[in-house]
Amino acid sequence: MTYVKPAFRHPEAPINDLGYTRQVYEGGLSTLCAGCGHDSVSAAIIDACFELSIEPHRVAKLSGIGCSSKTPAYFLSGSHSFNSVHGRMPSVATGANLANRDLIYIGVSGDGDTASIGLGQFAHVVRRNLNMTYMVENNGCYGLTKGQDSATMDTGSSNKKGDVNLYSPIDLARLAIEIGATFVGRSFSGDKQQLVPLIKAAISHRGFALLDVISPCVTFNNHAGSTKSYENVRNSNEAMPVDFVPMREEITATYDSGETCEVCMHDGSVVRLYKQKNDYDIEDRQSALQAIHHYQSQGKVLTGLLYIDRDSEELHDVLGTARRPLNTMTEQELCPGSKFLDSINAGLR
Amino acid sequence: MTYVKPAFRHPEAPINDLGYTRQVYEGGLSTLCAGCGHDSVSAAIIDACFELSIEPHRVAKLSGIGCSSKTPAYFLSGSHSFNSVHGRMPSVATGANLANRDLIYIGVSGDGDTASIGLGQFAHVVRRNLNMTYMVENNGCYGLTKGQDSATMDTGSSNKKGDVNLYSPIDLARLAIEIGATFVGRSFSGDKQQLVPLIKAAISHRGFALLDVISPCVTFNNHAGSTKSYENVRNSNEAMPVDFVPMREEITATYDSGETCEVCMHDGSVVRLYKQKNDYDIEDRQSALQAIHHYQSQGKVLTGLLYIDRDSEELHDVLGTARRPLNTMTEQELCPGSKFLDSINAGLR
Amino acid sequence: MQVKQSVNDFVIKFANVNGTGSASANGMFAKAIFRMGIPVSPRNIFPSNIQGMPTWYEVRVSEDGYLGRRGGTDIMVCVNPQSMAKDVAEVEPGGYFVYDNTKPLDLRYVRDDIHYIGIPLTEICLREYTDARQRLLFKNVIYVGALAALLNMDFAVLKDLVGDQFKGKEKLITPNIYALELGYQYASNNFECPIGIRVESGRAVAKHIKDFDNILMDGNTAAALGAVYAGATVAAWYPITPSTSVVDAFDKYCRRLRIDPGTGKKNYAIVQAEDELSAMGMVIGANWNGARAFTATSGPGISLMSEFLGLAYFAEVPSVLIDVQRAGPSTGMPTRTQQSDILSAAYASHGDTKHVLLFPATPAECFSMTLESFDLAERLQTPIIIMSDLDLGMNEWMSPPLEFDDDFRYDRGKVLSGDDLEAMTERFGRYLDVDGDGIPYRTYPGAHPEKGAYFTRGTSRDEYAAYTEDGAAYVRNMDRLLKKFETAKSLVPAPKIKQAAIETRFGAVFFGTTASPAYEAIEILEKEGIDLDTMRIRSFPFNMDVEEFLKEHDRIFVVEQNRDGQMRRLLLNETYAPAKEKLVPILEYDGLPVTARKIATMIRNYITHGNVTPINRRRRAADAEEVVA
Amino acid sequence: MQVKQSVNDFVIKFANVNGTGSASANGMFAKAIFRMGIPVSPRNIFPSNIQGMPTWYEVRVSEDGYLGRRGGTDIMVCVNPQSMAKDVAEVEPGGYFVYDNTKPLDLRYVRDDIHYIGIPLTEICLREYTDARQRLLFKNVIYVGALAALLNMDFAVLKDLVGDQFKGKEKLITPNIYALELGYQYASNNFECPIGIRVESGRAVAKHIKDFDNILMDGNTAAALGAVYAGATVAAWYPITPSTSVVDAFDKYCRRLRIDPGTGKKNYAIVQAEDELSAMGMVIGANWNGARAFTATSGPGISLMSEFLGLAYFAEVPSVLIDVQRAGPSTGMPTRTQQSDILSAAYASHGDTKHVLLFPATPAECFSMTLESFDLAERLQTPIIIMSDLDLGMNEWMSPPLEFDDDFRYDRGKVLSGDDLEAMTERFGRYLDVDGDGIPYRTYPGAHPEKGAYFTRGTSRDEYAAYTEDGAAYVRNMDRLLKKFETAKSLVPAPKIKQAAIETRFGAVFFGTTASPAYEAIEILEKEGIDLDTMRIRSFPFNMDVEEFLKEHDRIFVVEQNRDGQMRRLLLNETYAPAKEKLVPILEYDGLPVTARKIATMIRNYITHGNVTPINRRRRAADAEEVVA
Ligand SMILES: Cc1ncc(C[n+]2csc(CCOP(=O)(O)OP(=O)(O)O)c2C)c(N)n1
Ligand SMILES: Cc1ncc(C[n+]2csc(CCOP(=O)(O)OP(=O)(O)O)c2C)c(N)n1
Ligand code: SF4
Ligand code: SF4
Ligand SMILES: [Mg+2]
Ligand SMILES: [Mg+2]
Repeated sequence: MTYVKPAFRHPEAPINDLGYTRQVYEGGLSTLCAGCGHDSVSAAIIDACFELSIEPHRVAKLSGIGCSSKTPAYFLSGSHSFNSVHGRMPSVATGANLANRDLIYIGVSGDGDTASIGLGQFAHVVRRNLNMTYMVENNGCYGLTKGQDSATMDTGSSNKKGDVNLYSPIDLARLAIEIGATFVGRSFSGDKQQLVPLIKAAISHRGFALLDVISPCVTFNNHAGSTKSYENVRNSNEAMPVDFVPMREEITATYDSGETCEVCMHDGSVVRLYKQKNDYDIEDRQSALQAIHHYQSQGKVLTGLLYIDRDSEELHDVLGTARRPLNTMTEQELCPGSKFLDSINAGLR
Repeated sequence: MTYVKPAFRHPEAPINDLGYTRQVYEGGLSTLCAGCGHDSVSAAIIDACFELSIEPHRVAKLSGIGCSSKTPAYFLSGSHSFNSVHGRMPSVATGANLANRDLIYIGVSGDGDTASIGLGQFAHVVRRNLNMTYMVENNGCYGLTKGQDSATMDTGSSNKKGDVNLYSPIDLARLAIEIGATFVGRSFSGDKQQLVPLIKAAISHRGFALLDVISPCVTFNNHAGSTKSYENVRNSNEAMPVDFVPMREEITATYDSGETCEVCMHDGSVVRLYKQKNDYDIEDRQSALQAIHHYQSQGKVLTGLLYIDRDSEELHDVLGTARRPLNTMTEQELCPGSKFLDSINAGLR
Repeated sequence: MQVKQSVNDFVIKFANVNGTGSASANGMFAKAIFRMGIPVSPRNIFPSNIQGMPTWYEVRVSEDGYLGRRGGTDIMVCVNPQSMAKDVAEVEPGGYFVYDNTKPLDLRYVRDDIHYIGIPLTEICLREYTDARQRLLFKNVIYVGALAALLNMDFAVLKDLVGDQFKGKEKLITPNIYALELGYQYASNNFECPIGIRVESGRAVAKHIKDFDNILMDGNTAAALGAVYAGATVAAWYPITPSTSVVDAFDKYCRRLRIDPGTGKKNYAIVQAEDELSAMGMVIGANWNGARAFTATSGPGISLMSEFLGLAYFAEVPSVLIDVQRAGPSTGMPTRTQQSDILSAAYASHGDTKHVLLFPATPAECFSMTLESFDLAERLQTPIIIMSDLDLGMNEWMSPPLEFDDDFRYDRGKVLSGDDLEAMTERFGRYLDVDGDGIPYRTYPGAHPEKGAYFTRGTSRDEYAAYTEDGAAYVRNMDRLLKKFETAKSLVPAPKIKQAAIETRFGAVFFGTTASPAYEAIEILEKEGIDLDTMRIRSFPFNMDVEEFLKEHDRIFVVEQNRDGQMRRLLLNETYAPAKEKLVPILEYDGLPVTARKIATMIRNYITHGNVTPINRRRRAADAEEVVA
Repeated sequence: MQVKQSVNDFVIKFANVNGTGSASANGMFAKAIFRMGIPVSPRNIFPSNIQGMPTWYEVRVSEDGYLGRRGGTDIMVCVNPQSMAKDVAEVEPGGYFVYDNTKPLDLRYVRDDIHYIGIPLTEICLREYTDARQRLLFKNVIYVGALAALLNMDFAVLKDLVGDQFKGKEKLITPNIYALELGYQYASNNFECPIGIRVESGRAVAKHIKDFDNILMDGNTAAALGAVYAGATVAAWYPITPSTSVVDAFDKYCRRLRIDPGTGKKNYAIVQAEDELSAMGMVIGANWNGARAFTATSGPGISLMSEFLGLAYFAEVPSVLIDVQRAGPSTGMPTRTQQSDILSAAYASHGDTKHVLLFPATPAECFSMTLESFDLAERLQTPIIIMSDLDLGMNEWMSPPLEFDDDFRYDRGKVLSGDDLEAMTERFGRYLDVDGDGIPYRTYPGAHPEKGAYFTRGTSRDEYAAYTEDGAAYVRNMDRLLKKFETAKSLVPAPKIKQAAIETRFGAVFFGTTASPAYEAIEILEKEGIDLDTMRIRSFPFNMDVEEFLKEHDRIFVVEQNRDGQMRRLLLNETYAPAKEKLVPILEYDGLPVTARKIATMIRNYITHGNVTPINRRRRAADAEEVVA
């Protein structure tokens, strides 16, 4: 944010359905460390929004505090953004969404922000099935405060000091599935092929969509001995390829041939999964937990779309709020006027 | 606490190995509503401690805020007690345990205290495997504030106002297993047969032991339509009978015949489970989650010992703290003295 | 023994066991006297417990319309053996002790300076009812019936009330009226009715109440209505006594007024958060996004919300927070009242912060100030904290009726619409002080396709909302926030100042629920020749009137319900007048609403012992009376 | 153009990019001057970012031993093109601008009133090194070498330092010394060395430093050592700049001193909590159970801990909290300094609360006050908050050496052991004021089989720790807490008062890191004929000395680093002296440590424009000098 960016735009830069170039979806220049996984995630968000032809001003970006939480400054500069306080973004996002259900809400958080100080708010925003995309840029450490262990750090992984973690880690994806999340994906900042379609699917999902993105911290947690280093993640990544097909014609059912499975999203778009050997039902919580466990027990990390509940009730359905955003309700609609007050007074005599 | 209790004691009241009667383990007179499940839980704690012949002053009671959190005043009046603030008992218990690892720590909380405001601290005390017994007196509502829904209220259950809950509930037992708890039991305040041995086992467990005790609120959540009413719990309770055998002779392995299974605790005592039809491995997280799910899908609630990891590392093992309690370390042991300071000063010149 | 004679001027107290349904019967008793046109002020003194503990209901009847606590009890209606010893002792000499004489009275409770009225409540219930629950409930109705006879109450009024109370459950009306009659009969048959202490309708002067067109309501309900009228669409909260009923009432009225008849959809959203931090976060998020949102809490919530309050102050997000104060510190006495969150609210959060506070003293003000608070929050783009308390929030108060002017229009503050942005030629700067009042312009997310987007943050930023660590930019921003706070002084409600009839160097300052007993105390003192001008503070920051008042008096008694004289400290901190030696703390903080007698005594003692002698009295032209009583 | 001549008295500033290893090279530079026996005060001015942003390192060299910031820059060593424009502008006329002239200097940066010294750093690195990382790192070492020549530094000292720095990694010594020489050679060959601004050892007077037996260390490390010496066994914390290094240092020393050689087990426990609320809860739990426990945090943590601070105050559980203050409100400027948590710390939490604060001004005091704080916490059974700040905590300060008296014994306060309880005949009352000092006796859990168990709670309780809603009992307890706070006045460190040589009506009050520049400012003013007595506050509550000082002066300048004059407010609130009009706020809050020049200017302006003329000067008998410098 501190420098001005060169506004030069290449003449034949591709444009999307709105006639916008990818540049329109960019943000300020990143101040993160060169090579930080978070920057790749920002790039993936930019691609996803560009390809989905989203109007930037229809997006609200929210975050907590941390290197990861700084990133909303580095994409979609045309969107309003709220960089709140540490671990409390979910509540701010909830309030924002209550006020205007028509915007697209993208939350960016870190593993410290979400799994430590923010765990309570995270669990409860999941429970409320708030209609938003919640991205955790998970590097297993506290980047901005110089590399302390986070609660997602794997048992046996060592930090930069060389201390080995003996606590059991919090697996945010499993936790979310357990607590009732309706869309849970996991990916890797280094795997654009998988990450971009996942982000598109998450945005298209109606309800709470968690993306737990392993995003290495090159400065404090990229050493040998760290399970969240680029190298180790590349080796242990059991990636389930994902395609996102923005559909025009109607599709209702979910089609599943042994190896590919097509999940029809709420807005008619389709997520296509290439499941390879992991034959489990991604619409069944228990089976999803089972699958994650299956690979974990082999020292692998399953990435892709892990679980989805396609027709869940998001918070506004549960509350039964009006279709029209609450922030558009007029004084006339909201204020009962003096007549009613007279009846109140009368009733209190 | 407000009245003085009659100190009369029956001449041939039974006494335990310490020569104490059950009365020694009692507390002040309860100020809870007549019939409140919590009072039964207090009674069960009294029985367990009496039968285990625990010295009351070796116990520290901790709680948060709520009707449930008031109960430490109603048992073990010979123990120190800390009624902290709402949802924050786990941190106070952690500090207390760090200071003196030799006491027995019994925490009492409510579903509001643990699953809402306290969820973050709860999850992290589980992760740390603090050596304590953590009882949640779970009534699906906020008793002390007059009956609001809590986060453990089942979907479809209705409150006193008649509003039906549409949020997905937080199952504290499942959550604890997911996050890495090493002892997880569920019971019902009305089932003393099962609850008392479970409390004994929990106390004997080395590490964090969660007991999620369904404990109906007769005043605000005992109506038809509530899944946490006495009647409904009695009907849906799939109770796994539990015996606790304080062992003298050595037992090493865990013995398992199809229907009964004996788990040997750290201190040589034994928990005997009568598993009936639910043949699953209570020492396997995934399988435990599966079993809970299995009954849940049949509208049943599985109670009993749900999961146990018998030889886990509790917080002090992880930290590698001295065997002797830190609060017994002497000034001589702790203070380096002026010599060392001179060397420090020298190094800073 | 002397018989206390008193018409329309006494204190009656009911000693019950909580969870036995006494509250509604006692409420009916108070309402009946109110309906008879006699000023009344009922107070519930209840335990932090659900069932089985002692609870009291104190009703002050005051023809003069004094609504604060007077102190002392003339009639004690004792239905709870647990607390009898304490209750007997509390009765003033010549007063009455009404009790259940089914069992003979313990001799230790017999005093020779009070009158005993025994009514065999249990016996009557055993005789009349079979069902245990009924025996419990009707006991309360029976003693109300008996009191009707003893105090000369209008029985017809009571009947009407029963009718109102059981609208919808008509079949309960007859048995209740029957129970009233049981009590009424027993009393009239066994005692000489009415007794010396009694009520008489039609003679009320109520000099403290503008006209007698008054209502009886609790402050929390009034505040909730204020939020409804202000167009609040989002309420996020976490249950805590004594604030819970604010959101309960908001919910109740929204269900009535805000559900689209066609679709059945709600034009509002109420979310019970997982804790107070979250509730405050939701309020901030919703206001940021252009909805009017609020929360209600009490002490512990204020502490937990303080990080978010700092964010809202610094990021300049409007928010409304209703603090229904209770006795602290920590969990303290959750069901007792206090005014002890003043400093924590005014300076909530680390760093240099200041927050706007409003101090309602009546249900009418709970309504009007809550209504006003949303305009203030949006105009000032900062949190507004309404400082109510348990006494005001949870008790029924006689109050001027709630008023709303249909010409009133919301002031949403400086918000640039899509069109404004479209029309704008200069660059939009979220934190630019365009108008020189310290208040910048904001935009709602989604307002315009290309313009107006900005980055909201709790970190330092420049006028264009860009992150900066430049000291000069930081200072400019902090100084603008100060200027904004200055601007606030001209927007918040001014204090109510009343001059004594006699010119005086003495002044008294108070606020909120301390006002009623304070005004009464001032009159008590006036009769003794001690005259004080009074100032009822209604908001922070303090405006010029406050400065003036401090300047113009050389002894000022600051009456408040906390230990540390928090308002006195705030006055020292936030006014220019060097008033330290002048400001005399008059403090009561035992958790019960302060009484007029107590205040009068403390001020009297200071003046007499501090041998500060009133100057010779010169009459002054009377000025408009303020109505809080 | 005039050539600035100055020996051992100048400010040199390095402009770097963060994350390029400049910190250690710059640190070596400062340490070398220190080793030469010349007073030095280095300051890191860094961004809230990990890599790639501008960062500065300011070193003040002051023969007189002034350690506060002076203001202005005499030599700018610019290694960061990003900030060059700003950096050039900052150099004082006649000063020097040292830069990398591998590429020619942008003409816009050429001033005719300063000297330019170009060193082809990049070129040299490209020539000498192949590895990119080495090129980056050695660049820093090279300019330090060059400065050695330019400033006449003792090269041998630098070599020693390299040796110390790479103890254990010996093979790094030679290349580093080689890099130093590269710079040294280049400078000596191309410029006339030394330049006008330079150092000379062996002539230091350092009148501000008792004797020159000084150390160079940061306050956070000193505080950590204080905790080690106090016998703290439990540390619970949550990472936050600038407090993180407190616990890091505590960890470091515990690993050295507290691990049983036999078993390898730890006589301490450090837990990284999930947030600040939890950290504070752990501290409370551990202290309740008889261990000495502490936490360290900064502003946002104070806000989050406020509920627990209220509990500790009310339930009377000892606890120690180190607040390393940074620029607020909210997230504010996390890597900038401020003294702006005073009010939030003093009154943390809702209800009537007050907390004991300590204000260290030097690393030596960070050590001694932290050591002392554990005794205070246990003697007073309440939280003690140590108010440090980023400037003191994270920068290296010259300080008197840390002192510890081996005869010193911990005072664990009023704790009844099992034997005490056994011997006791009367009933144990946890909250009985046995000694009349407001401080009751406590017991540790498990102390005795039958006696001493009690119920700790945040709710109201009687003298025997039984729950009560009785107003009288509540008031007794609250009043005892007040009495205890009075007792605290006699236990906390007294202020340091220095009288001016000339009798004066003026006074200056300051605390913490404001002291050094303030003392310097006072001397500047003294030379101008403006004399001020000074008082350095070291704790809250304020004792009689503070009252006296306020009484004895009629203009008192309260110098502090926050916007709202928080210490001034606290003085108004918590002293008897009616000092409002006397207390003149002297405020600096841009996030950088306030400079002596700035303070002097503000006071001078007030006195001259406020035409307050100093009275004719009468010399006074000299009194002991205070040493903070
Ligand atoms: C209340 C509070 N406590 C502590 C901090 C200090 N802090 C800033 S970022 C951070 C952790 C960030 O870790 P993570 O969320 O994983 O983000 P990352 O930097 O790793 O991307 C902490 C503890 C803070 N800003 N606020
Ligand atoms: C910080 C804070 N917020 C709110 C409250 C009010 N409060 C007291 S108990 C309680 C909930 C209790 O529910 P639960 O833990 O389930 O206990 P139960 O009464 O049902 O046994 C609440 C919200 C409080 N005391 N402190
Ligand atoms: S510290 Fe780590 S997380 Fe932060 S920007 Fe650098 S690489 Fe990324
Ligand atoms: S309200 Fe409910 S939980 Fe509380 S005491 Fe009564 S029955 Fe028990
Ligand atoms: Mg991280
Ligand atoms: Mg509950």
